Amino acid sequence: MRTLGYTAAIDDALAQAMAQDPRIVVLGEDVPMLRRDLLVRFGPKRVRGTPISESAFLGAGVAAAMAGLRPVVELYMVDFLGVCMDALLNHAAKVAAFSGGTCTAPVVVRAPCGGGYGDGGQHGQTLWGWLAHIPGLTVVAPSTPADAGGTMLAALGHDRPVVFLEHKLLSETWLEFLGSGGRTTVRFDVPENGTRGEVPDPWEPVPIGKAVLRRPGTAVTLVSVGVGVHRALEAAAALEPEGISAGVLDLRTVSPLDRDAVLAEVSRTGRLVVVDEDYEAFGLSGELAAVLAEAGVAFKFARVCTRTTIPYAREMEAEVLPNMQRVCKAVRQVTR
Amino acid sequence: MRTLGYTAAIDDALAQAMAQDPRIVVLGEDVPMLRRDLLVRFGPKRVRGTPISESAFLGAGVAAAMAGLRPVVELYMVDFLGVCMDALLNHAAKVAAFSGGTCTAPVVVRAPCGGGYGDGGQHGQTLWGWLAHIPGLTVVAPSTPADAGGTMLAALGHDRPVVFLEHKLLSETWLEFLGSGGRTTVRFDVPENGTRGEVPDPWEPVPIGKAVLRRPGTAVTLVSVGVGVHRALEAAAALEPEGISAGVLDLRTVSPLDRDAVLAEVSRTGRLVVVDEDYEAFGLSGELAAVLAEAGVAFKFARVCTRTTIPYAREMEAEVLPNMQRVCKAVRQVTR
Amino acid sequence: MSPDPWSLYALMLRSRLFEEAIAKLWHDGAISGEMHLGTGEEGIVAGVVAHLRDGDAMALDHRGTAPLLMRGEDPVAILRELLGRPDGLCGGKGGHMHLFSRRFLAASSGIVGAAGPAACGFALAAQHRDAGAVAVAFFGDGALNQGMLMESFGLAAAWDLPVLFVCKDDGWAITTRSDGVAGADPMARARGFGLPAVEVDGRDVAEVWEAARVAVGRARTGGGPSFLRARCVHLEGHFLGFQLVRIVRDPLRAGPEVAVPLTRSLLRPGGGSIAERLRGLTGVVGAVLSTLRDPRRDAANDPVRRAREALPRDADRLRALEQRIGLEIGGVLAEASP
Amino acid sequence: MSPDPWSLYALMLRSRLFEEAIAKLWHDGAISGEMHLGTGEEGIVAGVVAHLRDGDAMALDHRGTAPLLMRGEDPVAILRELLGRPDGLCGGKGGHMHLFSRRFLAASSGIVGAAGPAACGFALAAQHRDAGAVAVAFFGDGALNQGMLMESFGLAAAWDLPVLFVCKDDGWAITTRSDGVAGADPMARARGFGLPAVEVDGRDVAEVWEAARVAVGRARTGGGPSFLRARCVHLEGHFLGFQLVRIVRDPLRAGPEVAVPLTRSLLRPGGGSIAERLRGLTGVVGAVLSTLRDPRRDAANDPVRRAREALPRDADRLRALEQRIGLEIGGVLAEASP
Ligand SMILES: Cc1ncc(C[n+]2csc(CCOP(=O)(O)OP(=O)(O)O)c2C)c(N)n1
Ligand SMILES: Cc1ncc(C[n+]2csc(CCOP(=O)(O)OP(=O)(O)O)c2C)c(N)n1
Ligand SMILES: [Mg+2]
Ligand SMILES: [Mg+2]
Repeated sequence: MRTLGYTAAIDDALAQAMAQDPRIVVLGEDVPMLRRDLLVRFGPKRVRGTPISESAFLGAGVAAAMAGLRPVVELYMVDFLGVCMDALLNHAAKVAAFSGGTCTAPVVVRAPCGGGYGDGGQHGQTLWGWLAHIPGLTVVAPSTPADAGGTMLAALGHDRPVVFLEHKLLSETWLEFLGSGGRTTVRFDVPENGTRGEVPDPWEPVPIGKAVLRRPGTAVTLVSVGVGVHRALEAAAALEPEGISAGVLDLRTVSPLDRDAVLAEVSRTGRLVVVDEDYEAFGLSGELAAVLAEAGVAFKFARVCTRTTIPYAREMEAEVLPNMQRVCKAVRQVTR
Repeated sequence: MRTLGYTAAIDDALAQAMAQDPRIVVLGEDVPMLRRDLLVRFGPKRVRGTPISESAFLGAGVAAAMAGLRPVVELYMVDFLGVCMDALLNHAAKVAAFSGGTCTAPVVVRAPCGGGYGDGGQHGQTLWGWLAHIPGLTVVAPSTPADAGGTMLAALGHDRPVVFLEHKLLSETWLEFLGSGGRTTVRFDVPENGTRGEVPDPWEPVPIGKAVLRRPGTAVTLVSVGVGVHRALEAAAALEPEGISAGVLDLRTVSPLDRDAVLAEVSRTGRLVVVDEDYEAFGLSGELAAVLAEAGVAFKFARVCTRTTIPYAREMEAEVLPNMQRVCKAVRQVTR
Repeated sequence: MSPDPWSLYALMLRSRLFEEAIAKLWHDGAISGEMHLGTGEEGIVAGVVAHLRDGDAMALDHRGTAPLLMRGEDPVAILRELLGRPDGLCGGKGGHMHLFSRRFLAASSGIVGAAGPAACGFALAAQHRDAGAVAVAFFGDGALNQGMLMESFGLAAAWDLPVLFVCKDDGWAITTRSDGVAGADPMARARGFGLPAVEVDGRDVAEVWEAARVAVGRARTGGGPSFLRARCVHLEGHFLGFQLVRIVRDPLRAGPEVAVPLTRSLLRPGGGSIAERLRGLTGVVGAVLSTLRDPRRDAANDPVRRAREALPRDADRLRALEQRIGLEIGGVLAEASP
Repeated sequence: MSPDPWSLYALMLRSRLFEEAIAKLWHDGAISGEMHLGTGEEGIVAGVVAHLRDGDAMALDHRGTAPLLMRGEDPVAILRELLGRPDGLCGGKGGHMHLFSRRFLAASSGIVGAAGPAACGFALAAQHRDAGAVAVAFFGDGALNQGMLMESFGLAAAWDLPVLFVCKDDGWAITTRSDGVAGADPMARARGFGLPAVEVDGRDVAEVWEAARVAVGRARTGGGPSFLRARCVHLEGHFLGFQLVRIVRDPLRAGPEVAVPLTRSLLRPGGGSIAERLRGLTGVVGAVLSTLRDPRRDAANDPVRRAREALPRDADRLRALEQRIGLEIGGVLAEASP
C-alpha cells in the first residue's frame, strides 16, 4: 500500500492502463501541461493538447471511441459541458441505441467539478444528477483517492460512455491551480480523508454501479456522493453524542444507481437524508425518493442540496453548498 | 369564444402581445416562413431568420433581453438545445443571480418537443425535467390551445427566462410539416382535445406555476404535463368501469412546480402515478416523489415515463413513450 | 487518371432507383416521419465515395442513405431500417437520420454540423490505427454556420487530420436561402481555417471525382484535411412532402392553406407600418417564387441524367446495365418489404 | 483626429493601480478563487473604451475589471464585489468573472467565447432601441477557437450588427500557445466571415485608439461589424499565482514540485518509445522555457509605461496626475475594505 493524492491517484491508474492498452489516448485543453507526467511517458501522440473547441474534440472523442480508440477527453470543468452538451446528449449517449447495439462509444469524459473555493457559479457546479437524467450515460463521482483511481480503471474498461467527475475540493492539484495559486493565505474546508489516502499497487478496478457503506447506522441513512460523503461523515460523527446513529452510504456511481444498496439501508433505518451538492430540484435527491417510493418502502425524507446558483462570496457559498450544520439539522428533523 | 389549433393559438397570442409591445422580437431558423403570418404583419425587423447558429442567436437573445428587448427565440426542436445549452445553463439562468438582481434576462425560448410520429431519438425528446433542474429557468409545457396561448402571453410578461415547450403531437402545424407532409396515408395517436379547442379573445395570461385539475378523482392522482395529460385522461376514463376513480392533475408548468396542488391532491388520494414523457430517471417523476416525501405525505407511487433513447420504429416508439395501456397498468398496480 | 463513367453511373443510378423506391414507400405511409433524400446530390456522393476503401470512415448528415448504399452497405438491411423493422440495419432503432454501419465505419446524425467532429474523431483513430486511412464528412451549406463544424475545421487543420470535408451546397437550409444568412461565401470561410478549398459543380460526377481524388490522396499521405464545395439541387426540396414544393406542384390545394391566413394577418390592424408589412410580404413571396422557378424541373440539374449522357455510346451495355440495376432494386424492395 | 494622450494615460494608470491593489488583496488571501487581471492589456481596453458613450454596451470575458473601471463604473463597488461583500457591485454574488453593470450595459462571462453572442444581442437591442449605439466584445486569442464566437462573427456579418469584436491576443490560452493549436491566423479567420479586420500593436494605446475610432464610427453609421486584433502581453501570466510564472520567478521552490514527478514518470518502464518520450519532454520544457524568456520582464511590453513615455514633456502635470490617481485609488481601497 502507498499513499497518493486524489488527482495523482487518477493519473496513476490512468498511466497503468495506458501502459497496458495502446488504444487509450488523452485529449483536452492544456493536457500537455496538466498531464505532463503522462506526456513525457507516453508521448504527444497519446497525450494531445486541443484548441478551446470542446464541441469538436469531445465529438471527436465519441467518434474515435466508435472507431476503436479509448479516448479520455478532459474538460476544464464540468460547467463547460454547456458548450458541447450535444456530443453527450445526442451522440455519446445514443450511439449504442441508434445502432441497435452494433456500435458503442466507450469514451471517458473527465472533468473537475464542484465548488467551495470561491470561483463563482459558472465554475463550481457538479451537474451529476443533470447528466444522469440522460439514458445511455454512466456518471461516476468518487470520493477518495482509492476509489478515484479504481473507478478510472473501471471506466477505461467500460463499454459505454462514462462521465468521470473529479471534485476540485478533493484535488490538491486543482485547488493549488485554481484556488490557492501557491498562497498560504487562503483556507478551504477540505475533507482530509478525501484528498490523500492509501491506494493499491497495482490498481484494481472499482466496480461501476456499486455503492459502499462508509459508516453503519441504525436510525437514519445519509446518502451522498463526492465531497458530500465527507460532510455526511462529519455530521454523523457530530450527531453520535446526541445519541443519533447515522449511517453513510457513498453511491460512488450516480448512474446507474445502486438501488439495492439504497433500498437495503433505508428499509432498515426508515429514514433517508440525501446530501447532494448538485442542484436540488429534478435531480439525484428526487430519484432516490422515487426509487424508495416505487419499492413501497415507507421512509422519512429530507435533503440537503444546492438550491440556487452558487454565489461567489465564500461565506455565501458555504451556506448554499451542503455543509455539516445543514446536514445535522436535516437529520435531527427526520429523527425527531 | 373561438376555436383554434394549438400552434395557431400560440401565434395568435404572440401577435396580440407584439401589437401591444414593440420590445417583442422573434428570431430563429426559418421563422420568416414558419411565422410568415407574423412576418407580414410586423415586418422583417421584428421577425428575423437566422443562420443555423443556435449558440450565437440564443446567446444574443439572452443579452438582448438584458438590454431591454423581449426576444422570443425559436429552436427547431428542444433536442437541439444540446448545441447551445451554455446560453441557458450558464447565462440566461444565472444573469439575475450573478448581478445580484440588478439585471434580468426575460427571454422566451420556444421549442417544439416530443415524439410519437417516428422521427427518431434526436428529434423526439421533451427534456422538460432536465431543463427544470437548472435554478433560474422557468419551464412550461401547456397541453391545450387555450393554455398554450395564455401561457405564451404570461411568458412574454415574465421577468425571467422561460422555456416554452410546444408538443409536436398537439400541433397540427408541426405534424403537418414533419410528420404527414401532406399525406393522408399516415396516422398519429393525436389527443383531440389537445390539438383544437376554444380559446379566449382577447387572450388573458395563464398564470405560470399553477397546475389545473383536469379530472377529479378519489382513489389515485395522475400527474402529468403535455401529451401525457391526455394519455392520463384516456386512462382515467378507461378505468372508470373498473370502479377506479382516477384524478388527473395537469402541471402546465414544470418549474416552478405547483407543490401545493400536488400535495393537496395526493394527500387526499394517497396514490400518485406520474405520467411523464421525459426520461424517467433524475427528473420530474423523482421530484414529485421528493416533494411528497419531504412534506411527510404517505403515498403509493408508480411512474410511467420514457426509460430509454426513443426508438425510430413507430411500434417500438409507441411502447417506449407513455401510453394509455401502461398508465392503466400502473394505476391498477397502486390501487390493487 | 480518369474515372470509369460506367461504374460511377451505376453507383448513382442504383442510389436513385433505391431512393425513388423509398419515396414511394413514404408516400404510401410505410415510412412515418421526416424523410430526407439524397436525390440530386448523387454526383457528389458517388464522386467522393468511389475513392474510399477498407478502413476509411464516413460521417453522415440527415441524407445518409445514398452514401451508405454507394459505400456497399446491404440495401435490404438499409431499407428494412427505414421501414422500422427489427431486422433492419440498426434493428429499427435508428431510422434514416441515424444509420450506423460498423462494417463501413459510418455514423449518421440528424444534428446539423455533427459530421464535423465525428469525421475528426474517425480521422484521429485512423492516425493511430492504420495510417493511410481517411475520414469523409458530408454536410450541407447551412451546416457551415454551426459552431461545432467550424471548430472541426480548426481542429483538423491543427492536427493535420486526414479528413475530407464535403459541403453539398444546394443554397438552401430548409426554407432559408444560405446567401441571405451567411456572412461570407463558403470558400472564404473554409480558407480562413487554413483548409485547402476547392469548388466544383456537384452535378458533374467526373468533376467531383477528380477533386476528391486529389484531396483524398493528400489526406492518405499525411497532407492533412481539405474542403470541397460542390453545388447541387435537391430534386425533392428539403424533404419529402416539403410544403414549399407542394405549393408549387399543387398550387390549388396547397396555395390557399398558406395564402388565406397570410392575407388576413397582413391586413390585421395593429403592428408594423405598411412599408414594414410589405417588406415582410416580399420575403415570404420571394421564398415561394424562388421555388416556383423550380430548378428541380431543369433536367440539367439532375446528376444521374448528366452522368448517363456523358457515357460513351453503347446502347446494349447501357440497356443491360440499367436492366440489371432495375432488377436488383426491384428484388431488394421485394425482399425488404414482403 | 487624434487622442488626448493625457486622458488615455490616466485611464490606463488608474486601471493599473487598481488591479495592482487587487493583486495585493489576492496575495493577502482577501480574495479566494481565480483572479485574472487585465494588466498588460490596458492599451487595448483604453483605446477602445475611450470611444464608447451612453447607450453603448460591452460584453466582457474573464478579464472584465479593467473595461468596467475605464468605462466609469464605481471602483468601490467593483472592489467590494471582488472582496465578496454584500454591498459589492453584484451583491457579492458574481465575482470578478461575472461582473454586471446595468448602468453601463456590461455583462461578463467566465465561459470562453460567450462575449460574442452577448455582443450580438446588445447590438440587436441597439438596432431597435437607439440607432447609433454599438456593442463591443472583448475576448482572447484562444476564444477564436470557440464555436459560439465564430457563429457570432457570422451572425453579426449577416445582420450588419453594430459590433466591434476585439481580440486581445497574448498568444496564449493558459499554458497553450495559440499558434500551436489554431488552424490559421486570426486575421484570415475573421475575414473568412466577411468581417473587416485590422491588426494593431495592443501595447500602443494610440494605435488601438485610431483603429477603434474607425471601426466604432463605421458601426454607428450602419456599416456593420468589425474585427480588431491587438497583440499584448499579460504581465501576470494567465492569472495570479500562475504556476508557469511561479516556476520562473521562484525556480527553487516551484521547480522541484514539477521536475521530480516528471522525471520519475519519464523514466518509468512501460509506455512510449524513447523518441516519443523525448518529444513529450520537449513539449513540456518548451512551454516552461517560453515563459522563462519572460516577455513580462521587458518594459517595452508594458502599455502603461509606453503611454507614459509618449506623453508630451510636462513634469508638473505628470506628477500632479499620478499623485491624483494614486490618492484616488488609495481612497478607493480604504473605502472598499476598511
Ligand atoms: C443543430 C440543428 N439545428 C437545426 C436543425 C434543423 N434542421 C435540420 S436540416 C436543416 C437544414 C440544413 O441545411 P443544410 O446543412 O444546407 O443541409 P440540406 O438539408 O440543405 O442538405 C435544419 C435547420 C438540426 N437538425 N440541427
Ligand atoms: C468554454 C470554456 N472552455 C474552457 C475554459 C477554461 N479557460 C478559462 S480562460 C481559458 C484561456 C482563454 O484564452 P484566451 O481566450 O486567449 O484569453 P486569455 O486568458 O489569454 O486572455 C480557458 C481555456 C472556459 N472558461 N470556458
Ligand atoms: Mg443546403
Ligand atoms: Mg490569450
